[in-house]
Amino acid sequence: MENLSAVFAEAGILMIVGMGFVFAFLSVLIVAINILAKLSVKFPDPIPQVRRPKTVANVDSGAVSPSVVAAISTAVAQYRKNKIRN
Amino acid sequence: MENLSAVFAEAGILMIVGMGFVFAFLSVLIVAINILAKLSVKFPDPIPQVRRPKTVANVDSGAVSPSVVAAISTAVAQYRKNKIRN
Amino acid sequence: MENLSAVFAEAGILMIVGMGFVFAFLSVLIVAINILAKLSVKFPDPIPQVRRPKTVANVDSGAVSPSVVAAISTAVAQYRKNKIRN
Amino acid sequence: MESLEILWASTGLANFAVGQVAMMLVGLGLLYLAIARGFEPLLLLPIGFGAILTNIPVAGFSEVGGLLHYIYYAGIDTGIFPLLIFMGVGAMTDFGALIANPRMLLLGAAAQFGIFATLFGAIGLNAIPGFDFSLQDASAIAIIGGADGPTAIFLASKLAPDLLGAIAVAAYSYMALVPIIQPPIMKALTSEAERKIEMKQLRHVTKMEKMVFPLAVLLMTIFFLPAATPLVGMFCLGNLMRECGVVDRLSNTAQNELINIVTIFLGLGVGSKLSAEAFLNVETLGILGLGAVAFSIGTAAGVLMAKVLGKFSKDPINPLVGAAGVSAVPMAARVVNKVGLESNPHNFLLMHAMGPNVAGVLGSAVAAGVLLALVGP
Amino acid sequence: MESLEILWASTGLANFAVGQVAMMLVGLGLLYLAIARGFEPLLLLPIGFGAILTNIPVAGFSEVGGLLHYIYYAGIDTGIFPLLIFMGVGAMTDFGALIANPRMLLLGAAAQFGIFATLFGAIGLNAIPGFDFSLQDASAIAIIGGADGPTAIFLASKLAPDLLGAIAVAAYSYMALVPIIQPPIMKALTSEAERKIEMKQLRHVTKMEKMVFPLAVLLMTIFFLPAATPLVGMFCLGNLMRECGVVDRLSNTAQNELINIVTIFLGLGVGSKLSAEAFLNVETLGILGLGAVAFSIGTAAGVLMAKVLGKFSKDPINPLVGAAGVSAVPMAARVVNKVGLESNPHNFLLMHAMGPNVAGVLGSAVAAGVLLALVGP
Amino acid sequence: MESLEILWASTGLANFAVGQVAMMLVGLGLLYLAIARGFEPLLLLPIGFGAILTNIPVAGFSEVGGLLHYIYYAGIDTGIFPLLIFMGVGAMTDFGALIANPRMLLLGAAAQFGIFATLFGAIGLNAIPGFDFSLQDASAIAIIGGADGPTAIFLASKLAPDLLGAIAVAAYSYMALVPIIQPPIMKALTSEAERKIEMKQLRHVTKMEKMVFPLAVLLMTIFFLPAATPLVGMFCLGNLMRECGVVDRLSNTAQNELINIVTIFLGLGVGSKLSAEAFLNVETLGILGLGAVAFSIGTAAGVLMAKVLGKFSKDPINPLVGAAGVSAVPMAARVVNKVGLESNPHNFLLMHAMGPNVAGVLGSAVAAGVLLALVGP
Ligand code: NA
Ligand code: NA
Ligand code: NA
Repeated sequence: MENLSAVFAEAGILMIVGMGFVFAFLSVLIVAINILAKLSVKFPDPIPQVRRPKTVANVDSGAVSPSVVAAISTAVAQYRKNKIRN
Repeated sequence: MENLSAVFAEAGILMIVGMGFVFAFLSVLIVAINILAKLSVKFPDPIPQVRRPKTVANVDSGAVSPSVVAAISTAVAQYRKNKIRN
Repeated sequence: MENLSAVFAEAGILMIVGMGFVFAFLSVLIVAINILAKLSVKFPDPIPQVRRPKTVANVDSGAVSPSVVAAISTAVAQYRKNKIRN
Repeated sequence: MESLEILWASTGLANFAVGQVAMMLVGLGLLYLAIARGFEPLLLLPIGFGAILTNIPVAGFSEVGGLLHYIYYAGIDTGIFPLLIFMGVGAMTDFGALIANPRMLLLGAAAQFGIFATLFGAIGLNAIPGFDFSLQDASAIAIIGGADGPTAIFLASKLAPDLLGAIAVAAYSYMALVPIIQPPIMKALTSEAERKIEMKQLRHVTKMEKMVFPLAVLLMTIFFLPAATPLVGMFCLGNLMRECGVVDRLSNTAQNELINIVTIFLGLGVGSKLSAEAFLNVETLGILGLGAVAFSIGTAAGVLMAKVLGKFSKDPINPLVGAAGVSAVPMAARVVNKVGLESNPHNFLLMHAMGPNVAGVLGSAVAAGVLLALVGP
Repeated sequence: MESLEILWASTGLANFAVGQVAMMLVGLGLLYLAIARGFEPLLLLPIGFGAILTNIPVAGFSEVGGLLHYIYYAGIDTGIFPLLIFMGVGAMTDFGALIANPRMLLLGAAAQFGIFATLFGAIGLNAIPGFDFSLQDASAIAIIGGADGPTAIFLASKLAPDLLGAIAVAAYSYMALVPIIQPPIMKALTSEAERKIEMKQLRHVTKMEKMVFPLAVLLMTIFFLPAATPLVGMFCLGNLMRECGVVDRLSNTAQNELINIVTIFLGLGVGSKLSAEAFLNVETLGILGLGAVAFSIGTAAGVLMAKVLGKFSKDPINPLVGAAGVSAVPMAARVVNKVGLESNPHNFLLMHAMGPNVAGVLGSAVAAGVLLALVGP
Repeated sequence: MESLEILWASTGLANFAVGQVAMMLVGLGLLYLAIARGFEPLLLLPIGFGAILTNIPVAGFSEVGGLLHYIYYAGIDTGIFPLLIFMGVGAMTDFGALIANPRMLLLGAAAQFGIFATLFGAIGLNAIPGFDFSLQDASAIAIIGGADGPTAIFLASKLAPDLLGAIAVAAYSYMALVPIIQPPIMKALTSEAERKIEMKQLRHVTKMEKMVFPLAVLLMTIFFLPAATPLVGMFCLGNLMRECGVVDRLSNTAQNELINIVTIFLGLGVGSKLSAEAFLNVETLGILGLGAVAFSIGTAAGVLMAKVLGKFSKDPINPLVGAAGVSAVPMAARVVNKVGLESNPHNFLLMHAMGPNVAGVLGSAVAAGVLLALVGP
């Protein structure tokens, strides 16, 4: 029993130290991310170069016919089927 | 010579035992498959949920133009071409 | 210093022998390729079997719409997205 | 005839030990869970199959010269397979939601309470006769609460290889059970009003932030917890390959073919540890029981932390998202979304739950590092 | 100059042994068969290339520290590569035709007579001076009759590693020669009327049947022949991944990238066994001769069994399909279809021949297991 | 508390050596070059990441039992990874332009002067106190001038493993710097009129020629320089798989998934050699300096050779294409094209430069073989 309680104590310390460390670590990471966010305003994402294509793409993607999808599936299946002999 | 005939006898026994075992094994497997077939009537394949698309697909797949296939080939080749440098 | 000059001499010999060998090797390869070129006239590339499809293909590949390309990208992305769980 | 006798002596029927039969049934059970119930099939199918193979009498799959022996010692004993899986998972993970709302890291931290409470519980089981878990055993078991398969396998292979099979099976089984285990706990700890809370839309995260993030995580781990760097390092390598945009070839391979190949081998290797001696004992029951407790406590801790956090936050926080802190990516986040929709059909919490969800992965890797550093060999 | 002397002493020209030159010509011959004649190029090309590399003087490809040495000992000596190939082949195999008509298994069984008759023949060759095949050697040679590359390599690596090169070359060469070897035998043993027989359309096979089938095969192998479980087990794992529908990622990788990678290495490793000492002797001639006999006897046994079966069957059976029982998937089935069409242009036997064809794979794996159990180390 | 002390004692902060910090900064520098500057990112990203990992205190990545230790000894020390990369590169390389104009091989030969001049220079550095390069070290350094990553890594792993990290970093860095290093040299050695020279269109090359070519190269290497057959052999295997047309499955896998997987591991393994002791010394500065010299001399030698060749040729030769002889495929060829267009906007030299470019790969593999044969272990 005595032995057990010693291990219990050890487990308890592990719990406290462990949870403390996890919280501390992730809290520091929060700070790091906030700093990162501030620094990153100097490095904005590159602006997409052309604007017009987007509308075109929208129109087009509406027009993708099931036949195209079927063709792709066939092509992929075909490619996969290209079997190896044992 | 005597030694050879002993090995021959061994090979003959291997042949009989081996072929017997192969036949026995695969015969039991026939029984197993037949049992499996009987049990499997309780687990029929799920019915495909929608019926209509099938006709559409048929019509469409007839309409898959060579241009689509060409485009797929191009896309695949393009993807593959994306080379690694040595 | 003496020792150094001995190594220098060795390096010099390496340079001469090495460059000599590289030139000799690749020069022989030039001869080999020329022989190969002469022999290969007996094994011309197979003539593409049908001629007509080429024009068709040209016409078609001009007709490959962006929608097809979009569909392919989607299909590929879809395929790639099919994620594994940790 | 002599040949027939030799042949009979070499059959499974003549050599079965009862434990082997039982373990094959366990293997079949895992296949059933994987295929019919959809429990983490990518891992549980190879694990279940490996369990069957390793228990075949005479065949010697896991003895010197056997296929599973090679797989286990080359890939799992060395830690290589779980680390490669982690690299692939890193290449699949988008940290955008977490970077946009970094306080969610606290939810991922809180949910790790499941790990440490289970460690305490595993030691407690020693009070029951039949249990004799060392602190290393208890730590390996506790990591089940991290809800992260490769982390659990990596830690168990270092701290308690004999328990590896049971721990991996428990970890993946409970991850599959997340949609069943979590909702009652989530509902018990929150009011209808709380579950209705809508959260502010997440800000846009730049490419630069996503690219620096894995490096920042790695550097912090180097500074504070080198013991976690194998796991965190490979994860961050995968994530950096994903976000940097210049090695898409490598990123795609890491998250597709490479992870698939390794997954097959990892599963078979884990299955090879499912021998009767190692699995058919009361300790396995203890592990399975503790695993369920670990998930429940982790879920509860996450939800409660979210409630606390909501009190101090100017932007509203729906406490349900705390449940996603256990990781189990992306299933826990989907469960949050589903439970949220039940209370408010216009409230899509999925993106908000992805933050704590990926935070949970980091949290459990950190917890694993702490355990390695403090009780490791 | 000294450097020139060292350089000359390190050239191939100064070090060639006549046997090495001969084996390089053999390697070139295999490349020719693979590329110009289309003989099983996926295997024979790497095997032929490996044969050239391993016979380069001075380079030491197959000595300690050489590339082929590592490949052979890591992948072939351990049995890992053939087993991974078998997993991939399992993931490519559709057992539907066999499940729909399970009696076709008897054709796959009959065709294995080629194996055991060859075993007898190999022992018989010992009567000729110069031959000295042990029972293990004879068994490894006999498996060529199984018309299954990975099975032959696996068995040879266990029973007769010295003969591995010759056995693998013979196995793949004869598999490529199936369209030439089989038709005359098929025609000699059947009447025009028999070849015209049309067979009943195969019934639909459910997903459930296909999924349980590999497990049933595995369980039977466990019960009756554990020695065959490495081969059958990995094959069934691949097939289960294919049919279960929940791990398509893994199944696709197993039958594409993974099998391709392993095929390159397997071929190079087999080629590394094509040294002059091991290949340039009368035993190799014996092996090549026996291989041809094995295929012929297997084909004949399959056809004759189909005729017997047809006598006792209420549904008609075209005896040609028996020839597909040797396996050599899918080429033997295609040959059946072609020979059938010659007699009856409306009679497509392909699907009917796929049943005995895949049955032949199981049959030869079982035969390999019997040989391992009875004459194995 | 004792636990806190143990935990603190296990942190990186408590264990950092200054050299480790410096090497991590080197690793970060490589990541910066790879990501922000696009310097050979496929290799430099994993190398930089590996450099960071290997220098983490306590974590032991490169000690027995560590991930990088396994990767290095399994893949780089054995030479397997660079050889597999070479196979993949072979499968990507089209020798058509070279076969059409074989004299371009002389440009690939001339550019190797960069290697041997550097060897001389490396020995010369020994005159400066602090440098102590053996002939083996000097040879390994010199190969940087070959502008071929896998060749450099392969040779360095055999001749000077301690310098491997610095050599690989230098090789890939300078390959990335080709667009900056080469143009001034090219312009200094040619007149405006020479740069304007248009070359005759290349003839059509048949499939047969492309297929026999790798075999011819291999046979010549076997005859004259077996020491180069590991590199040349695997390269030719890849190229044969590409051109033979019957094993596209294998060729595609070799140049995609397999090379990607190996690239990740190769980079990490190379990075593991970037320890403070091995890298932070004056020898590394020497290596970096010599590398720049090597590239410059190689470029100059190629251009001068092209001028000589042009004098004796009936078809005109633009001397710029000689610069592509250093290899660095395909970047050097692109640089040639770009510099050519500056003088003559209608003169596309890309295809003409591909000949010397791939010739340079062969040339440096041959040079590596000579060095292995003469100063190798
Ligand atoms: Na977690
Ligand atoms: Na067979
Ligand atoms: Na070069």
